[in-house]
Parts: sequence; structure tokens; C-alpha cells
Amino acid sequence: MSSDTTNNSIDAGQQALLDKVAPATLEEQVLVTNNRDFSWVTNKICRIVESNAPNWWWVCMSVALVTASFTLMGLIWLVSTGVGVWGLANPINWGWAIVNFVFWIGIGHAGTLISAILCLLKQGWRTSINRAAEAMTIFAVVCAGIFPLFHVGRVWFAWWLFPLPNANLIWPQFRSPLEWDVFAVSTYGTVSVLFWYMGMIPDLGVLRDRAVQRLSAGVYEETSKLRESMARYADVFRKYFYGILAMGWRNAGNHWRNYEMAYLLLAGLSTPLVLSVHTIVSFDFAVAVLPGWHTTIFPPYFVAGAIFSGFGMVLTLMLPLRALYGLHDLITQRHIDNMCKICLGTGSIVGYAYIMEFFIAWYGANPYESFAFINRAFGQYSWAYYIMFSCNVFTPQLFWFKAVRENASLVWIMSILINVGMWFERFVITVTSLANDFLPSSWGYYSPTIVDIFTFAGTFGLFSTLFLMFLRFLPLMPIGEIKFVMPQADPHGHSDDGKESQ
Amino acid sequence: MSEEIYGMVASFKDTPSLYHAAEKVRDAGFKYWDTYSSFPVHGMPEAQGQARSKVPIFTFIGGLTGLTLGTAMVWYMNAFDYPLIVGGYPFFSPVFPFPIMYELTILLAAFGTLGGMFIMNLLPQHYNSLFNCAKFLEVSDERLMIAIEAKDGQYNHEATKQFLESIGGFDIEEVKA
Amino acid sequence: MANIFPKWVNTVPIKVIVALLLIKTAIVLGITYYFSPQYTRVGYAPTQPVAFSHEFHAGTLEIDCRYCHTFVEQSGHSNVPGTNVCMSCHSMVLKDDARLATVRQSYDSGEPIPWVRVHKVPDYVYFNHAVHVNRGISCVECHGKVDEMEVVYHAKQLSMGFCLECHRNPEDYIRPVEEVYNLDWERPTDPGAVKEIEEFVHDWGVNPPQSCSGCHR
Amino acid sequence: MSDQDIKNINSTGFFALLIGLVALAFSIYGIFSGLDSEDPARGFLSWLIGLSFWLSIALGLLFITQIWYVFHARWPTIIRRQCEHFLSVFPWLFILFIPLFVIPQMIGEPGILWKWLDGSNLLPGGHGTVQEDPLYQWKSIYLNSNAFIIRAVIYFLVFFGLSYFLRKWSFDTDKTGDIQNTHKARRLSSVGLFLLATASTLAGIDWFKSLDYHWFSTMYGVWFFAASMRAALSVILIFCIVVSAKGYMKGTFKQAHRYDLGCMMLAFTIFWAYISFSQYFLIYNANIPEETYWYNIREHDGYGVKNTWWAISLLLIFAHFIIPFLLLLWYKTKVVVSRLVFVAIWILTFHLVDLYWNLIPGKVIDLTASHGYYIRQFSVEIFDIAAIVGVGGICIWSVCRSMLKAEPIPIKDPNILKSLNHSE
Repeated sequence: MSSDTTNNSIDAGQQALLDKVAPATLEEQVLVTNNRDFSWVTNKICRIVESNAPNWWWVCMSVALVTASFTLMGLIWLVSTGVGVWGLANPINWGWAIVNFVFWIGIGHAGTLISAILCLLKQGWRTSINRAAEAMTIFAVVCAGIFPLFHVGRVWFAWWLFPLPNANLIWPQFRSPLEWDVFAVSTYGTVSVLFWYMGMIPDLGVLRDRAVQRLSAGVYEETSKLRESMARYADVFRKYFYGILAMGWRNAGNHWRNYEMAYLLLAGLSTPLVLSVHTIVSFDFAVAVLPGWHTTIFPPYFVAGAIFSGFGMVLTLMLPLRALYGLHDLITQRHIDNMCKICLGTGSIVGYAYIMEFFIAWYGANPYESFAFINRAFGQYSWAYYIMFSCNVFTPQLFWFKAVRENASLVWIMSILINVGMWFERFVITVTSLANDFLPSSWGYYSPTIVDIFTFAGTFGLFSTLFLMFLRFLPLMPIGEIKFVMPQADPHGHSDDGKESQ
Repeated sequence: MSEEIYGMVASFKDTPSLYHAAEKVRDAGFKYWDTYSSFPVHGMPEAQGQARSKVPIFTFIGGLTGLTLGTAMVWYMNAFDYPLIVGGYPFFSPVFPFPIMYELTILLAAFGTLGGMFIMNLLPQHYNSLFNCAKFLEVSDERLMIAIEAKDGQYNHEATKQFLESIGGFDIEEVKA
Repeated sequence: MANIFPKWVNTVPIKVIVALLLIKTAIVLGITYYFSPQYTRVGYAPTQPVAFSHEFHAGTLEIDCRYCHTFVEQSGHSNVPGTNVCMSCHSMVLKDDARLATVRQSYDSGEPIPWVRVHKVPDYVYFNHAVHVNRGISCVECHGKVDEMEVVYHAKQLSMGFCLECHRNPEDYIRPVEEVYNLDWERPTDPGAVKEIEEFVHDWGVNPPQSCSGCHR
Repeated sequence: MSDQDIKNINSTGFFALLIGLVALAFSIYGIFSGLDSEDPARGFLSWLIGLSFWLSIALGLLFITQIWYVFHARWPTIIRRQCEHFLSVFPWLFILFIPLFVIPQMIGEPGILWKWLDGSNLLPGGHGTVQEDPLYQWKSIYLNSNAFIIRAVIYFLVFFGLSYFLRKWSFDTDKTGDIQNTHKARRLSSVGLFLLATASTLAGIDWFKSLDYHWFSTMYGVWFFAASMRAALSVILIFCIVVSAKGYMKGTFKQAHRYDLGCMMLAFTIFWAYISFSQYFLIYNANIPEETYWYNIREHDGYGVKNTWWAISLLLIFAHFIIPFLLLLWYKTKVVVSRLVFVAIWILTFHLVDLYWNLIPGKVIDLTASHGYYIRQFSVEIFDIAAIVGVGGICIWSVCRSMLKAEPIPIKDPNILKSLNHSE
């Protein structure tokens, strides 16, 4: 334990004060309910991967694959015809493509955020949800990447964006926000994968060891010979698959020491990274001189919005999983409460930014700026503005009420509303400013084409496909970290707690 | 064929006893030994007498490399090799390429961290003698272990066994290399 | 034996890292070489429907470029001559030669000869021939020594880097206007003449754009 | 609390009050003596600097206290009590705010500090008066003296109200051990953060940004928040270290607490840089004259000749961000007492420079100068120091008074043991 010089010199007066310490009791729900022991946690999480896929998984997977094919069709259509098949036309040259990009990137933020910021803030409740959220991040980045990639039109030249010596003998142009995006999003994707993978190493070791143990025990109680040998081959596959990925992890104290430090550092690196990525996405808009885009609060406002939508998505995914896999002891009401409260907080920050934008648009006394905001609220896209405002600012206000937070299905519906609202936020920002720019004669109205709709709808399928694959093959929760927050892991006291409940 | 010995493992019943046993092994002066648990134990590095992890050094080197690389890259590509007039910006300035420099700093620092973790842990090491021990695999579930390696100068079959027993170890067995 | 992997596996990771580094280097070098116009474009020499020899017409006979490519100094677009231009000589010269059968056929039917285009910038690039030739940029700078080509081939890269090289240092490429169609003109080496040429840049107000919108309009 | 502690606190409070009053009297003298100079606003700016320096600290601490409540933070429980002592300063800060508005009214020049308070003030560069300025006419519903007073009172009511209840409930817990107090404080904090965010943003706009009412930036409130948090963390850290050296918190304030406060300092150093950089970056990139001039006058005098603010700007980048950032990255800095105190004082110093940089530059009408104005340069006046010391003296006195009213640590708080046993 940390040695402290001031500790050694407590005088009588201090001791008298310390003797008076009598904390009031505060009821707080534990992070793993029902006095579960280590074995239960290991089994609960590993069985998700090790048992046969439940029927609902196959159903969801089929639906997801069919939906994902929409994106494929949309993209084939686009590449074979040209980027004009999207509803992009003067003056709105950034339509759904950028809206969807920012939407998905925003969703992607909660993952690394839950892991990183909550890790730095020592929020123990992160453990049950961080793995799934990180996976969500990576898959959302994959979905997000599609849109700017294909928006460049000649997608086969997209590699010109990277600093490789290229066919035109010129280098990428670092003064362009698009180039910043390339670096930000690819760094974000890469670091998220590293973070995700590193967090998974100990759990992959667990899955590896369990497969080896089952193989050496050789007991497979299945209904038929065929099923038995299938189960055995699955374990052989697992042995090698997890064996390679676990990199020889041995759960040694020394391993954990370096691992924890590295994890903390990655969390420390990811936090400014999360901030920077959506900041840079906001620069895409804010460095322009277009009214409604050029406003200095964009960076923190986009970040808050991203976190908001990210948590919305985590709730959307975790609530059904909790019910389907019976994870109520691991994802407790306390977890849901906390996530609801973060939605409330970030939703309100977003509200603060909406109002601040309006106020400064007026205070700045720039007629174009004022018009842009009046136009948002009362112009041709006011319907989108109202959807955005009510979903993002008013919906989460319901989370003030405990009864709402405790009603899982209501929370789930609200989390979907949050996602809808955040999509509309990006729509409002992108489209309203462009549709009514400085030159009234060129004003227009944007509508997506069928290809836009296909491509966007399909990304939900792509996202679900990847997420379902994750559920199937990788540990859903960090086993080691969940054990770490359980009372049995405390090296001081609570001895035998774990064993008794067996 | 005389088989070589990797070391000796002993199990412990719960976290506090592992923790206190680790303190005793440390105080007994062993060098090549380690604790094994499927979760990090709070304060275990101190109990094992280990210093603060060196991973931050790798992170720092990675970050510094990234920053230098980012700056040099933007300068070389946009100001030296192919200057191009865009939007009235200067060819090089620390302002506009800041996102690039920043992202590369983070990227390489992250690689440095992960690499540092692997290097400091001497991983990947897909083969390890400890995996030969069937009980060792149960560490993944809830077994808690201490292993003392044979290459430690103080290692002695009988004495070490007695020592491990005396600090509360059970299921003691020798692991072959 | 609960170890999954044999002992030698422990040396694999370092080998994999080395191999990955080598592969990555190979890919970057490969792209640098094989994906550049130097590799993909230079030397492109399609077989034309008529075996027209620039070497003979422009070189030996010294026919001016503008005889066939009319309007190159007036229009942004340099034209490929119609069959009637060919026939203005070949209705007299070699009028029954077998090699000109396609030309005569085209002249009779009115269907143009399907020449294969050799030089082409992407459609997102705006290039104006007149502006260049009227300010002392010779045909040879982009098309090479066409008067020495039996079959016309792609001689220069015509990449963006190629364009910018000249836009940055026009004084190295500019020549007296009367020498633009003289493909054999050689840059003088004596300082006085060089200085005279360099002054064209100032005197003619040559200010080649280096901003994006100069060419990507 | 030992008798020695009580004695120390009493004497410190007394001296602080004495020094504070003397320094404030000197400041007032400075204001009046400066009225005849070519830049009469400078004396008021000294006062504003002194006031806003301490106000930012108090606001930051109010933010921290509520954030800790909302996040159910356990480790800072003993530190929270020290924050609560600081929260007693708001009524005094309000009293010290009054002269800024009243003195100009008294001497018949209401627009001496906030130009728009007087419609007959000349605009720099010979563009008529404030009254004729279309930009002012547009904003006059918001920027006028009645609205200004009403808003200032509301802001201080919010600050005071929140701090009053947080203090009351926390002190009350010491005696009764009533868990309801903690619940109430948490509930208030979650609402309070929104109230405080709104009030401090608008206060930042009213009191600082409107010094140059042409300029606008939506980020300004967030900048003020970030700067306040940095100052507040430094102050509470120095405070805890000093009082634990004196025996008041001895043995309770440990290395782990220092380490975590150090981490928070690092986090907000980054956050401040993030906000300040983003604001600059966006204005730099968009390059719209209506916005860039605010940075331009902080770089050169209009002819490309760099002025004193140029050096200060660079100093802010290097000394207010890069140096503390690099120092705080280092583990040792966050645990070794002397280094941590050094960094905290360093941050506080440059927080002050940041306030100078934000508040002081402006166009001063001078008809003899070439454009009819010159840009007020960086200078540290003796009256600046007097105002900072003066307001600080009153604040420390108020803190000492508060320290006598409660236990040094919240002994019956539900999380007190977690905080006392906190380890890294």
C-alpha cells in the first residue's frame, strides 16, 4: 500500500477527530447482485460463447444479413452509375452521406468513452457494459466509414487520401478538413481495436483454458454422436482460435501489473482521442463560413452529442441482451440508472449548446447567422428541427424520474428516440444550412433517393451482423474486471465470502 | 531422460491468503516467482515487491515519435516537396496540421503502449511450461496460485515445498519444463 | 500435455512482425512504382485505324502542327482533323494507295475515322490549349517529339505533379511564341538569351494558377 | 480541531481581513487616481481582474463540489469539506462586485468599463457613438443597465443559493448523521449544475465578453468553465497541503488524494487547451474579419507590428499548457508535495495571465493616435496586485470563518471511510 509520511504523525487531536468518524449508512446496490461467486461469473459469460447459438440468434442473423445486403446493393448501384444516384444536388452537396457518417461516428463514441473516461474516473459499473460498447464502437466506425468513402465518388482512388506516394505525384492536402477526418477516423478505429483487443486478452485466455480442459476431460454429453463430435471439433477450433489470440496470457501478477498500467494509459490516450475525433468531425462544418456551421461551440457540443447518442445505442443493445441472456445480476438496475443519468446529462449539454447557438446567433448581430437559426426553427425543415429538439432535449428529461429509469421497456423506447433525435440533429445541421445559403436564387430542398435509403437502412444490418458475430465468438463482458469489482477480490477481508455461497 | 523442472506451484484458498502469502514469498527473498489469479488484485504489485510498471516509457516514446513524424510529414509533403496554394493558408504552420500531428501522436502512443505491455510481459509466448500443469488451467476460473521457478537460486525441492505449505499453500506440485 | 502449441511457436511472433514489415514496404514501393502514370501511361501507343506517320508528315515534310490541328491557338480544345483535311492533299497525292482506303471510305461515307485518343486528362481537369500555346508553351512540352514518332505514343506523365512543375516554374518551360510549333527548338544556354526568355513571364503576365480551382473548376 | 488549530485559524482570518481591507482601500484609491489618466478604465480593470480571479476559483469549486456529488465520488469526501469552506465567499464577492457598477454611475461616466453602458461613448476609429452603432442597437435589449443589474443579482443568487444549501446540509450531517442530507445535496447538485452552467456562462458573457461587445463566440462560457476548474483545483490542492502541514488535516489528506487531484488537474489542463485551441482554430480557419479582429489585437497593433500580447499569447500556449501538461504527465509530479504545489502555483499564475489576456486588451480612444485609438497593452499595475490581494484577503477571511463552523472533515458523511482509506 502507498506509504505516506503524513500518516505516521497523527497526533492526539487528530486521533480524537478520527475516532468521531461515524459514517451514515448509504444504501447502494452492489455491482454484481445475488452474491455470485467467481465461478458463476466465468461460467455465465463463457457459456454465451460456448453453448450452441440460440434460435433467436439465427433469426436475428438472417434478418441482419438480408438488411445488410441493402447496403451492398446501394453501393453497387452507386459505383456502377456514379455518385449522382444519391440525392445530392446544388446547393445541398452534403446530404445523407455526411449525416449518416456523423450519426454512426457519434454512435461509435460511447464505447471507447465508457471504457476510457469511466476507467479514469474509477467508475466500477463500467465493467459490465464496456466490452459490448467497445465492440459497438468498432462496428459503428465501420458503418460510418462507408459514407465518406463512397461520397468521394471515385472510390477506387480513395487511397489517394493516405500519405502514400501516388499516381499524380502529389501528396495529400493537410489543409483540408477531409484529410483531418481520414486521420482522425482511421486512428480512432485503430486505437479502438487495440483497446478492445487488449482488454480481451485475459478473457480469451479464459476461453482457451476452458476449451483445453474440456478436451482433456473428454466428456461431451450431447444427444447424438454427431453432436458430440461437433462439440469436440468446436472445442478444437476454440483451442487454436483463442489460443493464438490470447498470446500466451498466463494471469500472472506481473502480467496484470503491466496490463493494468497499459490499460490505464490506453484509457488516458483514448479519452482525448474520443474528444478529438468528434471535434475534428465538427471541424468539417465549423471551419466553413456557412451560417449555422461556423460556431465555436461545435467541438464540445458534437462530443457531448456523440456521447449522448452512443449511450442511447448502448441502452438499445444492452437491454434486450440482458433479457435474452438473463444477465440481470451483471447489468443491474444501478447500471441502467447510471446510463440514463448520463443520457440526461449529455442530452442537457446538447440542449445548452442548441440554446447557446441561438442566443449567440442573435447576440452576434450577424443577419445571416440569425436567419440560419430562425430558418431552422421556423423554415421548411422545422419539422426536422422539432423532432431533433424534442427527442434530444425533452425525452431525456424524463430520466429525472426513478419510475421511468426502472421501467426497462420504456427506457428502451426512449433510447431509440434518442438515436432518432441524434440522427435528425445531424440532418438539421447539414441540410438546413446548405438548403438556404447566402444566395436565395439557388435555394433548394433536399430529398434522399431510394439509393440513399437503401444504403443507410442496410448499415443497420451490417452493424447488427457484426454485433451478432461478436456475441457469438468473443466474450461479451470483461470477466477479470468484473471479478475485480466483486467483494471477494478484495485482498483485505471478506475472506470466504465467495466460497460460502457455493 | 532426466526431465527438467520448471518450478513448483501452490494454490491458495482466497484473495487475502494469496495476498499475504505473496508478501511472505517476497520477504523470503525469492526472485523468480509470480502470483496467478484470473483478476488483478488491488495492491498486489506492492505485495510482490514489484516497482511501478515501465509501460509509460514505451507510451511516451511512441507519442513523441508520432508527434515528430506528423510534423515532419506535413512539412515535407505540404511545404517542402510539393507546396500548393490552398485557401490562402501558409504552406506550413503549426495550426492547421494540428489534427494530423495530434492523431499520429495518439496512434503511435497507443501502439507503444500495447507493444510495451507485450514486451514487459515477455508476450506473446504461446508455449509456457506452466500450461503443462492441469491445475494451472483452473486459475482461469477461480483458483489462485503462486509459482516459484526452479531457476531461482533459493529453489530447493523439499525446502520450497515446506515453505509453500507454511504460508498456507495446498495442492502443491512440481511442474516439468 | 496441456500446452496447445509446441515450444518453437514462441519465436513465431517476431518472424511475423518482420514479415509484415517487409510486406508493407513491398506494397508501398509497389504502389509508388506501378500505380504511377510513369508506369501506367507513358509509352501507351495504340494502333490507329490508319497508319498515319507523324514522323513523315510533321518531321520529313515539315507540315505545321496547325495545318491539321487547326484552332489549337484559338480554342481551348485542340481538334483532331476531319477526313477532308487529309483529302486536301490525298485527293492528289497517293490517291489510289491501298493504305489510304479507310480515309477515302470515310470521305465518301461521311463517317469519321475512329482515331484512338492517346492523350487525355481526367474529366475533372480543365485544360485550355490556346492559353498555353499563345503564351509560349510548346506542343513538345506535353506531347513530346511527335515529329519523330512513327506511331504516336504517350511521352509525358500528364499527372498533376507534371502540370504543377511547370505552373510553379514557368520560366523553365516558356519559349518565344514564334518557336512554339518548332519542336526542334533548343533552349539557349547563354545568359543573355535565358534572361530574355525569363522576362516573357513578366512581360506577358504569365501567372499560372497553383490553387485547386485553377484546373478543378 | 485542536485549540492550536482554532488559534491559527482565528489569527490567519484576522490578518487576512486586515490586509484585504487595506489593499481594497488602496485599490479604490487606484480607481479614482486613474480617472484623470489617458486610460481611466484601467483602474476598473484592475478591480475586475482581482474580482474575477477569485470569482473563477469560487465558481470552479462550486462546480467541483456538485460534480462530485453527482458522480457519487467517494475519495474526495474530505476534500469536499474544504471546498465548502470556500463556497462561503459568494456574498462578499457580490459586495465587491457592486463598486464596478456603482462607482462609474457615481462619477457620472457609467460606460467607463463596459462601454455600452453609456450610449454617448465614442467608438474607436471615428465610427460615431455607441448609440449610433447598429450592432449595439441590435443588442440593446440585452445589454442595458437595468437588465445588467437584474442579471447580476440573479447570477449571485444562484451562486449563493447553491453554495448555501450545499454547505448547510453538509455541516448539518456532521451533527445529525442524517443520510437525507446527502440525498438532498445530490439532487440539488444535479439540478444545480444546469443552473450554475447557465448562470456562469451568461456571467462570463456579461462581465467579460461584453467588454468588447462586437465580438462573439459560442464557446466562451465553456472557456470560462475550463479556466475556473483549473484555478479551483490548484487552489484546493494548495489549501489542503497547507492546512495539513499546519496540522488541521494532518493524517487524513494522503498521497492518493494528491495523486487524484493531480490527475484532475491534468485532465482540466487538457480540457482548457482543447477549448481555447478549438476556439482559436475555428476562427483562424474560417478567417471572418468580424471574429478574427479579437485575436488580431492580441497579436499586433494593426500594421503587422507585434505588440506585447503576442508574447503573452505564446506564453499561454507554452506556460499555461505545454509545461504544466508535461509536468503533470509525470507520476512523481502528482505525488511529491513540493512539485505539486509548484505546479499548482504555476497554473494559478498563468490562470491570472489568461484572465489578463482575455479582459485587458481593447481599443482605447486616443484622438492623437493614428486611427484614433490604440490597443491597451499588457502591463501589471500595482493596483492589479492590490485588487487581487484585497479580494483574496476577504475570501481567506471568509474561509477561516467558515472553518470554525464545522469539523475539518465531514465525519458522518456516508463516504467518509472510503475517502479516509483511499489508496491509489
